[in-house]
Amino acid sequence: MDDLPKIIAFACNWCSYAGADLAGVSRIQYPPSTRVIRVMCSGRVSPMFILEALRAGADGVLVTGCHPGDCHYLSGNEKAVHNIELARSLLALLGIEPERLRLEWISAAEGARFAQVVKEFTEQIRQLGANKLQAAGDRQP
Amino acid sequence: MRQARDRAEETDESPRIGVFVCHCGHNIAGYLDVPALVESARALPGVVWAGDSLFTCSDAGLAEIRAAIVQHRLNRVVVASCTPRTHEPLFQAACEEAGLNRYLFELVNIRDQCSWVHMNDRELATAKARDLIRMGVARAALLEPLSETELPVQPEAAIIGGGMAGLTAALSLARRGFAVTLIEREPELGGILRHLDKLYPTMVDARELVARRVAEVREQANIEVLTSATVQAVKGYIGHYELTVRSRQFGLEMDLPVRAGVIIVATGAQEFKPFGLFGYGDDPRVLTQQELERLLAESNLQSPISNLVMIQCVGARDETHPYCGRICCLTAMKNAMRLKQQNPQTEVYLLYRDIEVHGTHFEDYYAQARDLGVIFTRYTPDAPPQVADGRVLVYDELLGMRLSIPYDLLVLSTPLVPAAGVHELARLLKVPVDEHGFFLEAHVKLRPLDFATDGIYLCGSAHWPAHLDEAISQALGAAARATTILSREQVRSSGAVARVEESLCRGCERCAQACEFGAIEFVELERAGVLLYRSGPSLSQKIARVNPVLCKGCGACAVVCPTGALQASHFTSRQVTTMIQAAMGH
Amino acid sequence: MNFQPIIQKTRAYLCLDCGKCTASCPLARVDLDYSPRRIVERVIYGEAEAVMADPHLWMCMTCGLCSARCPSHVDFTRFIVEMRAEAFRHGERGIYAHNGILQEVMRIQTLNVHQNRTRWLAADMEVADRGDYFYFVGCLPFFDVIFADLGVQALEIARSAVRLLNRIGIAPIVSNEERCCGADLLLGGDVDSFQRLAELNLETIQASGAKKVIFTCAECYNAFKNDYPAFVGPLPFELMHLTELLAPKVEAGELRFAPLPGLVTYHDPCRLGRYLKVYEPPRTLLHGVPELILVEMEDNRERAMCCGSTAWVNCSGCSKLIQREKLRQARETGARLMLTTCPKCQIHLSCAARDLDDEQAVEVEDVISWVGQAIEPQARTENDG
Amino acid sequence: MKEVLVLGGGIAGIQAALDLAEQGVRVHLVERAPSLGGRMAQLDKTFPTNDCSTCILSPKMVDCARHPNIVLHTCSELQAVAGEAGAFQVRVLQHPRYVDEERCTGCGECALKCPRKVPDAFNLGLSQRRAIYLYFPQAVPLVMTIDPAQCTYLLRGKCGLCRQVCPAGAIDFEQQDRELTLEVGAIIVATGYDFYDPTPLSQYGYRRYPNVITALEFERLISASGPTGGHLRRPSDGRPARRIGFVQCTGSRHVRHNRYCSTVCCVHSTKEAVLAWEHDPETRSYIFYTDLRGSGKGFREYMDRAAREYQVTFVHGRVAQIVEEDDHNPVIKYEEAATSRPQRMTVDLAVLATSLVPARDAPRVAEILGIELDEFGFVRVDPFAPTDTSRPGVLACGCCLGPADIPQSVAQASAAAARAAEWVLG
Repeated sequence: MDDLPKIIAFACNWCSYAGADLAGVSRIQYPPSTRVIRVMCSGRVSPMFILEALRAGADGVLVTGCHPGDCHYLSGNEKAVHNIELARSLLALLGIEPERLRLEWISAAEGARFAQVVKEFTEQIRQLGANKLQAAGDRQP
Repeated sequence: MRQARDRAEETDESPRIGVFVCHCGHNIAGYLDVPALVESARALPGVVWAGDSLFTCSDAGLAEIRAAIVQHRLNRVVVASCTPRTHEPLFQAACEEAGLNRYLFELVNIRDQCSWVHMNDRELATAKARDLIRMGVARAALLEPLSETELPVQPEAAIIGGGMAGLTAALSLARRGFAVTLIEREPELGGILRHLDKLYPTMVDARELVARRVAEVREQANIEVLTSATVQAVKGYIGHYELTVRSRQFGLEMDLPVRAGVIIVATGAQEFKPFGLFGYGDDPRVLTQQELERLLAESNLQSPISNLVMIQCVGARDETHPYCGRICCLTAMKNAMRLKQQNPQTEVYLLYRDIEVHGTHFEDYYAQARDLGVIFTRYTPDAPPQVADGRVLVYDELLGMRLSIPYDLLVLSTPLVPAAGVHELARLLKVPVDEHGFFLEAHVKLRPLDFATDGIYLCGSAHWPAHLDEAISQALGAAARATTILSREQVRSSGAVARVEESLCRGCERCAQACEFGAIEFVELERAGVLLYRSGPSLSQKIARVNPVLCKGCGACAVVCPTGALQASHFTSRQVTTMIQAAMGH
Repeated sequence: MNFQPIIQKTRAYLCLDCGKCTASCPLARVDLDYSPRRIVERVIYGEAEAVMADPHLWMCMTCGLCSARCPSHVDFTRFIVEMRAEAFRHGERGIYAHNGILQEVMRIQTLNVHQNRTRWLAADMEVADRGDYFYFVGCLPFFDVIFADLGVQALEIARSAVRLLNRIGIAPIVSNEERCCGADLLLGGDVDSFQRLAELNLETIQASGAKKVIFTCAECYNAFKNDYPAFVGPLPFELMHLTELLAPKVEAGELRFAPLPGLVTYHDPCRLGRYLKVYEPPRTLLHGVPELILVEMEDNRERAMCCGSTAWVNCSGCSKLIQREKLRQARETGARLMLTTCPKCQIHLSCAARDLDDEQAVEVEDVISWVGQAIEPQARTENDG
Repeated sequence: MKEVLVLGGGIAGIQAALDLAEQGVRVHLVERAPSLGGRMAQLDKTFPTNDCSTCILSPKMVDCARHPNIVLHTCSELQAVAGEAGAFQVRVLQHPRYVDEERCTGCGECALKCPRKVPDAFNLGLSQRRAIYLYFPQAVPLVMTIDPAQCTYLLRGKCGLCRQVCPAGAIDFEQQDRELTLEVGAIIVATGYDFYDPTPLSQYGYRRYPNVITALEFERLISASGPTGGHLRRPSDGRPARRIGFVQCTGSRHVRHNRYCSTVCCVHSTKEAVLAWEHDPETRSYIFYTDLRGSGKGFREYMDRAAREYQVTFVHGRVAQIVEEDDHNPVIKYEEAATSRPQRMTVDLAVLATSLVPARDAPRVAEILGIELDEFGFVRVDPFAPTDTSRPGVLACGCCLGPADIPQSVAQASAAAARAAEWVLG
């Protein structure tokens, strides 16, 4: 990792992606570590996406969605909790630090919070060091 | 995952992608190396044209896009500028004007989520933007042209419940020229008002008012009234529901089919009967407010009554019904005042916890009651009133003393509770009820009259105990919500909805369980091959079908589907994983 | 490109167009467009590209019924696997079940991981870091996470396995460095990942000094026995399924069980059965359990019907129909419990059973975890450790 | 003619406009402020679900702006109404933004450069904005506005920096008032409400004591997008406020101020107390009430939960007076119900739950529309057609009818839309 980690971030269209936009409108600066993928709902984020990201070499995966009760699709964020838990257990088994995966609720009004979460997570990943999966074996089958 | 997942490469010739990088004046160009971004974009697979413009969203910028689509035969367009939340529709429209399906457009956000938040590191910010554009282009290559299905709308409404709310909604829709079927369980229309005396705060006669409404409904040619009628079955979805209504007409019972584009639920609520509390059910001197009111209405109250005690919050704000009944304080005051007016000698005590008379006109009403000499006594749940041989014992916290009040009549104010049969109706309509059995709306704040299921609406005390003016507002409101559907010939779906690869479907129903919008149904499908097995049950097989009009495109079904039969169009697994790979530079 | 090598290797050119394969194929019975013979013929007649793009290539369950019955000994399953490898190189993929989570888990294991896959070990279990016996657990720890909703408790197999081994005086090696056997990736056409996993497993087992590798998963066992040598050369250790190790002990009366009253039937996994010809040991084990009555399905042993899905690709309505038929056969024996020796058969059949009403429902368990509940306390014999 | 005028771009106006537009009615949505959103845009979260206000409001605002049947007239006011139900002629005065709505991308470069700092009205003066500004970050339309009372160029012809830096060339100092005439079949009044200014209640020391604030000021302070980024700091010294007293019925249920009950304050204060606890579990809140009112759906359970789980204490007793201790700590004086004795409680911050009162220009609007107001100055409606005003074809909804919570306003808005549609389509 050229010191700055690379983080794949999933953001739900209705709350968190709007929150990320608000950080921009408010010109709140944060490290350029994230690559945001917009999904309609955090409940769309399959554990497979998370594993794929880490296998592809991402140093961290951030999943963001509406606060509990705010989900535009009523219960998508509850589904996200379940999916993330599943992914976490798999990471634990595979010996990949579960701290590389983070789930956060960020509302459309929480621009500062989005920036803060990215700052913290980036720092946390820096402490963990680079994703070492690629060190042995070939990259993509 | 080619054959099922990637229609684009089959339905469409190979991708010819055009990339437009926006300067947004200084906002992007000031912090990112735009020329470098254009260069790297040009080198990406599938990209046949890349350029930049000062403001891509300006008329000039949009014209450039339209021109490029034609000139370079682009079949995918990627714009790298600001946020899709505000600008996607604008660019999609431009694509459509140039003959490109709007779902073949991808917007990459390099302003709000890049140039504006990394103003002090041009190099890294540019590197990020480069990745974001690579991701956008990779996704664009897999985007599929999607079509937005349309379903015809039956311009008729079915309204369940013939109380004040149902009547009001029916009249509003009828005045707009829509046919209405009004379904009432009782032999008569009118609901709870038929049993009331006067209405607070106007003191208008309840039965006269409701009789007038019923007459108006009866006069309306395009309202069909079914009394002694209950819903037996509900089929269909927004646009065309089919209800089976069992109705007793002229002594004979029959099942009638009712077709409707929308359904309004106005089934009201009923007064809680507090058996076993304060001697209710055993002692004839113990009544509920509604029972008292009926006596007042039919003016056969055994006068003279010298002492009458009312107790508020009986069976409310406790473990049985944790909520506040909303209308009980006003009901009690109304009846208390009627008694005072009939006979000023009558002592009326009103034992309350909190006087619930919110809003502008009710506070004065409360003042009137005190003027007329109604005695208000505040009790707390830790020292609740008790009854013993014709007396009510209560500790008045504010007086700081224990009172012992004799009574000829003890009137219990109990909360409204859901009407009987609510759960059965909810099951038939596939809509939720809350923990108390009141119907649960789509969103507590902004969609109080809608169900999450499109085409079904809600009003009156079926939703929550309501004052009459509230019930009327909600009824008119529900009618307006219904009209947004009834007034159009078709309902249109988004193209970005779930779709089913039928050959893969196992009919396990996990998708339907994950869907909050009832958008997935199952059809029995014959499979010729199966005949070669003797096994009976496998002769036909359940297959999922998505109703694109009901689907909201959240993609939850695609995550739980074990076989990959359910796919979230426009956010397919392949599109997402390709973006992940692109982000990592693969 | 040239498909001759595949045709040669699998004797496909000998196909007599007799159609016996199609008539035997469980898939062909529910998907009338499917015919093993036609796939072979299309490749021989130069339509290989079309075949590679055809979903049917990924639908074959490689159950081997056709190969077993082919009068010309055409190795159809091998043919399919080789074709998939080619298709994979062409960027084709089967449709991954469960969002492709399992493929991810398998491929991640080709990389630089140090897993924590032995947390299921309990205090009462004796295991070793070095020794003669290596217990190859396989994907069980992952199954318990991914298929929690099916109520499958795959790790019970592993726990029972260790307890049974301990019971006959063996403290097996259980290793965190073990990788997925890779069979499902090979069957999905991903040869490179399979190769890598084979190498890593070989390393690990050799390093442990084990002379015997014990399996509870028919698929892992078969991968080692029939596929590994072609990729990593002859294996320097012996391989056996746990039932093969235990059966003689039962016959010798050295391993006894408490009664498990009830009617059960046994499902021969394609791998352990037709591929490895291990039919009797599991049955011997079950006969050794008092009051447990084993009844056979009409299609058993070499005739046994497949569990309907393989390699976590192209699971479909067809799979479901095959599984229903399988469960119907089980139900017809009168048993409500079906035991097997492949955790994946258990998962696939449990998944199908989940949607059946009581009339048709059958519970599916593993032989090892089932008898594991009835291990008799140590009868002191000389080979106690 | 299928056109309707909606006055007011708050949640009620937005809902009414959308319901009509979806029925094929062309709607002119007139809003005085530079953006849609109204009061709801100033709220952090909404009871009883603690839904983020912006999250649920923004999509509705955007829908409005995008809807082909809705014409937005921001910075605009009603001037005159003639004609009758089915055929009104309406004159609307549009004030200049001095920014070209077509060109401006809302990027905010200008505001970064503008030298003139002034109190931000949207944040109730708790923070500063520039003379050229975005009304709030999610404003719809997303367009800058120049405040003519503050812009040095408009006042003295100096500066003009914004015009120099604007990459879109959107600044236009030449803009003038525009008057438009509209032909509409019906009019919906959704002009909302104002908050009672508690300064006259001198016993509460509002404005005299820095740590006595109003509920709406509290709302901005605790809002993530507010002046303090959601950190609850006392105005006097910026210290976190951990002990908070909520003073209910400030100006309400009072014969000399507003006789009526403002309906939402009990739950609103509860919500603010809950939010304060969520920000800092050390927080202890005390809500001083006369009657604790919350009979809306889920409200009572919400209050009970607040008491159970969020360290919110409900104290029966109307606050008599607030004095100040050293360190600017407000001291709340009340009667302790149990003992009927006077009591004092020292807090870090006192929050006045001020009455909801008719919008300042309600009388003017009513006069132009020729509709009656009730004795409190709210729009008078027919109790059995609760959105019909005294003038046929003129409907009303939301808090211009009197205090109401959001779902009530939304339901009324749909009702008004139904009645309006009867006039233009019926």
